[in-house]
Amino acid sequence: MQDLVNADCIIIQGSNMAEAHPVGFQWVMEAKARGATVIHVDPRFTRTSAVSDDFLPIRAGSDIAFLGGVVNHILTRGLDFREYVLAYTNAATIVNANFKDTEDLDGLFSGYDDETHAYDTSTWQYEGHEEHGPGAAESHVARETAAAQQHESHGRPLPTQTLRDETLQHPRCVYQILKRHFARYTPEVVERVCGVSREDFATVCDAWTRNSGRDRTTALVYSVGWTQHSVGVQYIRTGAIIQLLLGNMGRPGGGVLALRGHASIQGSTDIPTLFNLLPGYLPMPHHEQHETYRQWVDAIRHPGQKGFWADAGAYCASLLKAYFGENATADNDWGYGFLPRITGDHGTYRTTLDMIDGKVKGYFLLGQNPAIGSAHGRAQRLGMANLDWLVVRDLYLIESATFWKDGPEVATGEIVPEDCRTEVFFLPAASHVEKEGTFTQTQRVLQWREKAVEPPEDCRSELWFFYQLGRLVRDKLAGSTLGRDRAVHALAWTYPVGGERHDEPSAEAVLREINGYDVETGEALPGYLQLKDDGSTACGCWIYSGVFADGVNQAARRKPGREQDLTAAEWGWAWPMNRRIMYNRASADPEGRPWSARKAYVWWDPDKGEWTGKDIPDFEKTKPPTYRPPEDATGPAALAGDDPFIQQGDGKGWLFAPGGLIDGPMPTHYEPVESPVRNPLYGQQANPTRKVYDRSDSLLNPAPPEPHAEVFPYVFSTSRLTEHHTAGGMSRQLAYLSELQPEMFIEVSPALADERGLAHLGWAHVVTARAAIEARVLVTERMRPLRVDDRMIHQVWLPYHFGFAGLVTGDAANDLIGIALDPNVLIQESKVGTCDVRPGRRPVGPALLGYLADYRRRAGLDNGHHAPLRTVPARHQGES
Amino acid sequence: MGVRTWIEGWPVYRQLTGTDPLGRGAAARSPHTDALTPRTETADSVARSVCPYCAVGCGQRVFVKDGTVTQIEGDPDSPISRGRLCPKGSASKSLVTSDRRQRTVLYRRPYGPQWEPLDLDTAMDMIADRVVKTRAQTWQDRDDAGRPLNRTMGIASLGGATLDNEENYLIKKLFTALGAIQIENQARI
Amino acid sequence: MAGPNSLYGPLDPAPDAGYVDAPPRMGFFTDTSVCIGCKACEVACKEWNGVPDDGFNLLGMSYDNTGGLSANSWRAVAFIEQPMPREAAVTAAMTQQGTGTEPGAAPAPRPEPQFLGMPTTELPGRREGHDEPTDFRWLMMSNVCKHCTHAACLDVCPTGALLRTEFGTVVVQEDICNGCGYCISACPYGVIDQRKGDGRAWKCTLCYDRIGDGLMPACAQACPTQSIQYGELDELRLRAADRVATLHERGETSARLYGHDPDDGVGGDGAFFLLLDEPEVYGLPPDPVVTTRDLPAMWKRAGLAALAMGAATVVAFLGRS
Amino acid sequence: MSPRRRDDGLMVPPVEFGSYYGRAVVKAPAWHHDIAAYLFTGGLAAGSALLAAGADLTGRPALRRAGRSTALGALLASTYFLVNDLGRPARFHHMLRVAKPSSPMSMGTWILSGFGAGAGVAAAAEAAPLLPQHGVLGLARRALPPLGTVGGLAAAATAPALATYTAVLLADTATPSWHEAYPDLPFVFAGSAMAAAGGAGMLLAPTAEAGPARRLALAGAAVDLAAARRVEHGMGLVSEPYRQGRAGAYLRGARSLTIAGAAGALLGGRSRVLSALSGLALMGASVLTRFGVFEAGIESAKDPRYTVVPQRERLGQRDGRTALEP
Repeated sequence: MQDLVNADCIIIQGSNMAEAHPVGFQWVMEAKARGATVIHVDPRFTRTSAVSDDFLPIRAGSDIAFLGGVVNHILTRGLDFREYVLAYTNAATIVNANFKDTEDLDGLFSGYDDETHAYDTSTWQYEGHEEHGPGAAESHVARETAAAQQHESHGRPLPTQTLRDETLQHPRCVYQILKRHFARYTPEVVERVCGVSREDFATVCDAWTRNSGRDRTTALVYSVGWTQHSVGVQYIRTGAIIQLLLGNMGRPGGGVLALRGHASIQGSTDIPTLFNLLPGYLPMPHHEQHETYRQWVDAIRHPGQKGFWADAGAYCASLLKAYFGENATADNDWGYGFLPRITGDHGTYRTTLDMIDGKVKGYFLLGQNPAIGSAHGRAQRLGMANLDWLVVRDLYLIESATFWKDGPEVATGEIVPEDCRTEVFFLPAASHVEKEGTFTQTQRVLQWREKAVEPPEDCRSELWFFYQLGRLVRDKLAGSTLGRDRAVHALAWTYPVGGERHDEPSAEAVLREINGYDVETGEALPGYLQLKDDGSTACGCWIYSGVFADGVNQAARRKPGREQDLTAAEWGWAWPMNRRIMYNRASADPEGRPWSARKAYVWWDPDKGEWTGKDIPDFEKTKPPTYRPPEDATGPAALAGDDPFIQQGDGKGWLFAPGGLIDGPMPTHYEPVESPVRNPLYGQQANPTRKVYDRSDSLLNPAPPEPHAEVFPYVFSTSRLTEHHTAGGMSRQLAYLSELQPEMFIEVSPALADERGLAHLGWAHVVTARAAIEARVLVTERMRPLRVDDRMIHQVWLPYHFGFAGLVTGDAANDLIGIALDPNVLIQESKVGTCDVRPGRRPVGPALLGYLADYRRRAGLDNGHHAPLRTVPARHQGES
Repeated sequence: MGVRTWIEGWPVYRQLTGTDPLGRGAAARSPHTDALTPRTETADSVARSVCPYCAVGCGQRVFVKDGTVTQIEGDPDSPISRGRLCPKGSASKSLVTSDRRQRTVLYRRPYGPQWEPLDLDTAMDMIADRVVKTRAQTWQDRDDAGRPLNRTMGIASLGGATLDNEENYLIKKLFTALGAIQIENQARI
Repeated sequence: MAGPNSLYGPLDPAPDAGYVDAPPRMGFFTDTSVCIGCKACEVACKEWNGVPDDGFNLLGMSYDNTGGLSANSWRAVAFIEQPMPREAAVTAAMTQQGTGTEPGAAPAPRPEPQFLGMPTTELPGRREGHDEPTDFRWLMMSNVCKHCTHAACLDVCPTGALLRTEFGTVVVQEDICNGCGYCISACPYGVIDQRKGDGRAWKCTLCYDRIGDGLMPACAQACPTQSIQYGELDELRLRAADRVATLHERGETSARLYGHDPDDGVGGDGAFFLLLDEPEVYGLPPDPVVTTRDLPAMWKRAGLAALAMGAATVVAFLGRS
Repeated sequence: MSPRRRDDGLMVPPVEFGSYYGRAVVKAPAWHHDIAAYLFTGGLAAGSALLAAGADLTGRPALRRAGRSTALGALLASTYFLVNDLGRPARFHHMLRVAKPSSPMSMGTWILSGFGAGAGVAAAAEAAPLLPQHGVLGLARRALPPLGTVGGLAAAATAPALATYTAVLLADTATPSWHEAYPDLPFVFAGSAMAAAGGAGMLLAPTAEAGPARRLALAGAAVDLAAARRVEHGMGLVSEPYRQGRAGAYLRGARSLTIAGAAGALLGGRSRVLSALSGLALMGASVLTRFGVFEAGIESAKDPRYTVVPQRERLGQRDGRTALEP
């Protein structure tokens, strides 16, 4: 965050940083004051655009084409930072001879399987690694289990040795493959696909390349404007490729900055409450792939691979020790048998549909409001209306707690309170000042919060709730001898309690367990390098190991910023090992010298014989740049002195991803699942591996070449306002925020207002296959129609903060959004969809259902039709 | 009070005798004005916290008087936020102290037309009962091939991303032991 | 001690108001060129000063749903969407709710609530090719009480409720104000306002309690981009001059200062601004003059009229019958 | 449909000037009609006190009695209106906390207090004949008349100030049409006060003693008409509100009644009825004048044109630019 001031150029795309992260944006403004160029690329002119040097309006969902154009600009002109690219990326690595590109297969890579709609990735492998590529079946499982999330802390496992051509001339070296792949992304194509003029595009390419290299760095900033797409992960990959080619990774003022939207959303994936992960990105055991402990561990560490991931055995054993204490022994594989197994996709959207089908009985909502905050709100509410019991823990009476009496479905008659079975418990939660604990912010920094006051009346922390719930359940099952209850008995569940009520478990004790301790002595461990696979250490989350080093709560450190340098290493604690910039070995050249005095960050000190600098080196402290591993070396030892990407299987930054991604080794432009236009680049319209649920209550608007796309002619996007937070539970309840943005509204361009007869401040309603919602109209030049393929594309925008409970209320934008997920992480495409916009208010009551049914009929969806994942040559070439 | 002090307390007298004949400053000050002190000065304690809204992680100082939060403002010590807050962060005191906040347990029985009050301990016991019952009803021991599953598909959870790491840790730890696997988070959304 | 410039002209207000060895004059410099319109200033102000909400009305004035300064809004962020500089923003909805004196009324009602916020020659849909990003501006400004050197509100207050502090700022003493309302019509900026239901006049105090304790005013402390800067007025004026110079160097020629000049109609503002367009575009008067500048002349004319009246009376009694 | 297009002419607002969504720059006065009413009663009190004093010195007991009682009545009404207009009426006495020469309202409060004391005593003196011949009250009965004369003269001395300070009260604001009118408003108010008081005299005093009242009324009417014309036409743009809407209607009505009343005073002096009617007309005219001026000011504050355009012109002249060149 602070590091942004070191940037010479800041590209903000897929993010409205000034509005969504205003205080973080101070660093952009400071960089700008110091002379940095700030460029904003976004479908609409926002408060970020207002203070940027340049603003480029872009068609929502076309970012890969735009970024691909930048890659093409770099490669065709040879503007890459060659020394960096050669040494630190896999540009020189030779790829399998049978690899076929989307350019050859009209939008598909080699290995696509029409049965599973997944890839057999063996042809994507490096030369000589074929056997390591997961087959289509495996990739299918990987999609179902969002396996790519495991790679948040590291690349996919991969053998050590690779064939390289340092001249980059070999036709099958990554560099040449990349060059061919992006060759078609010319400025003309960018203009056709994105609606960005060639001149505007040139200014970005120029600014980006001009401000990269030895002496200068460019930072790339994105948020959910990139992640919430059916090709979201590949958006970010494209950005990463550019930053690798220009040598901006691991360097001050460079990198790719992901701005996350919630106080501890980073922490929520590090120490996940996600179905497919265990703490530290360890995979949740899969019934087939991980039947035994050995299979599980080997699947992670991949015997013989390079890098720190090779020690996975220690991380796994230590986690199980932390979970099951003395009940985790060598004989019972540290209690691996206690762990439940996943069999496929158990994500939140799958679970919601299972609720509708009556498969789920009980549901806990912990500070979350899916009735408004999740895509396809109607499905969310109908699902919750079909539960046996629901526990809602929040500060305010949110929509998810009251849907049974005042939700939209009550108006339409789809939910009748007298007939709604769901038993609802609302338990008031403690606020952030009424409990202590750590948040992990967007830069992986853990910050400890002190408790200011006791929670009032019945308000309690989640820590209290789950600790007490665990105790109660264990008591109730105490007498049981059933096999299924062994894990409950075996659980290590004793924590010191305190607080005025003497029943609040100590958050510090839990953090200590997360950090890890020596089972013998109980001493807190200094870091993950000390973890053992012999049961002598316990650790709740290996990447957080070190947060309690020396028995001190490192996250509670608060040495004032003004008393430290910009890195501020003594404020809070960042994982891993308090490193503020990851892979910072790359900030020095292969010989370990800073690339330039101006950009010095971490370097090798020959006299002391160690790495030093402004940050904790993200490298073995005493391994010299000249170190070359012996042939048979594995793990950290196999990392050469110039392999900065120490969590990657080959120690290199990946321009081409031989594995770990389900939808391809390189990014390719696919249209959003809901798009008004045919993919101008390939026969394949949308991501062929996307995750959708083919059922009549999870419909998606038709897109070319499917017929009837014209029923939903406009593109809509949703996002945040500065004045509100997510589904509004923490903002629409407060007068001081509500008065600043008091009503649901829709932003439309004057041209669209003309076309549809919308009056400023009048009413309009927006229709998709899922829902129709109404909003007040704001006609504004900040919305601009874009010319795509000589056709005017109108985009509209809505805030997604509004719902039916609170001081100010309005229809929920998320009701409009369908369930189409990115295959790698199962995140929904909520940043772009198609819709119709009509003047006036929507119908109310049962009339609304008829109104929607008519739209579905006209769109050819009344039979629950879904487009095939692999685009079939269109029968109707009806679309313009 | 004596006539003399009363006279001297009279601004007109101060205008005539003091440095402020026009009565625009020194002479016109009121007792209330002279007694002004900021709440931050009179607080019993100050807690160092972190903003609960977005992920920037701005430092907050929470001022407490007589057991209630009287002010929340940016922590100038934070190298991340340097004491600044956005409108949401600035509204944190309202978030915590608003009278719209629900502070007691509410219960809606099946088919019930409205909320009912419920005692916290009873609620906890009822929830524990339902967890045990649902788990027993929906337990899956092994798959078709006889491989272990050890799980229930009857209990799901969705957490917000404003939960503490320690909380997420206990949530995942408990649910894993209970065999509940549909444990999700805003991080997926 | 009062002097020749007590009503008009350059002046250091605190000593003039009887403060012996007063501290340096404190004020705001609001640099609109870095404002991101987040409105943190509005919220931070209300949280600290316990100011009531201003009603929940969508005004359709871009993102401004506050509608200007009032008894219940001591900071108000203005939003102006412009295809190009110096196009006037005209018309908008009015707040329906009585929360103090109406921040302002729209002129003659227009046929439909059509938006004239950002006039332009052509609709973008019809425009050929693409408009240069620089063609379009979104101006934002956090407005506040100016804490004038010559404060009309203070001059006309009949109770001494309005007070010049030792920091040179102007505050309302809530234990004194009897709601006579004179200050409201006296303010050349339309800042101070009577609170409905309460009856008293309210406005920004520049957080008198906080600055007295060495703290920053709530809005300045919160401002994420330092668009709102608090400090010694002399120092702020230097900083502002530098900033304008820098912006001019970078080609932002529309940058200009407002309220910084001790020789202007109010003797300079304690809270001054860097603007990117004419003041009236932001709802500020282009050339405000403190009304009390003319007070001596007014009394003179009144005296003449009074004499005339006396004379007329005498004459009336001279005749017989 | 879009007024944004130049071709349909809607693009440019009536008078070209910049504003923020057409919102007012200055706040419209928060005062209610109590203040407009006070402008009238204050003037009436002042004029009547003058008449009474004159009548006292020139031996016109009926006119004196009429003047003193009208002054007292109008004074009490004034006090009511002033207190009633406060947001916090209970804090009326805070007006006496300070004495600020920079505040016309503060000065006015002190003037009104002084005037009130004198006028009060003078009016009380009229009760002397009702007191018993002998005893303590007998002393009072003999002491009151001379005291009344003193009080009456004291009131008369402050009366002109009371009648004219209210013009400064309105003019010393940022309300465009009030402030710009400061040179003439005092004469409008003085004239209006004389006319009203004269009218009251004509209404209440027998024609035999009402001569001075008629002459005062005539003088007042003349001054009022002359000064009002300058206000309504002499100030360019900011005169506009005095001619438009309700304010315009009030002021036109006031002019007609003034002329009618003056004519009556001039010609109908012999007739008790005509005098009474003329008196009423003049008082009505004064009421309308005050409400007209009051309304005009409020209207001028509501429309940003009256604030921005004159300031632009001033700037234009200063920097030798044409006022509205953008």
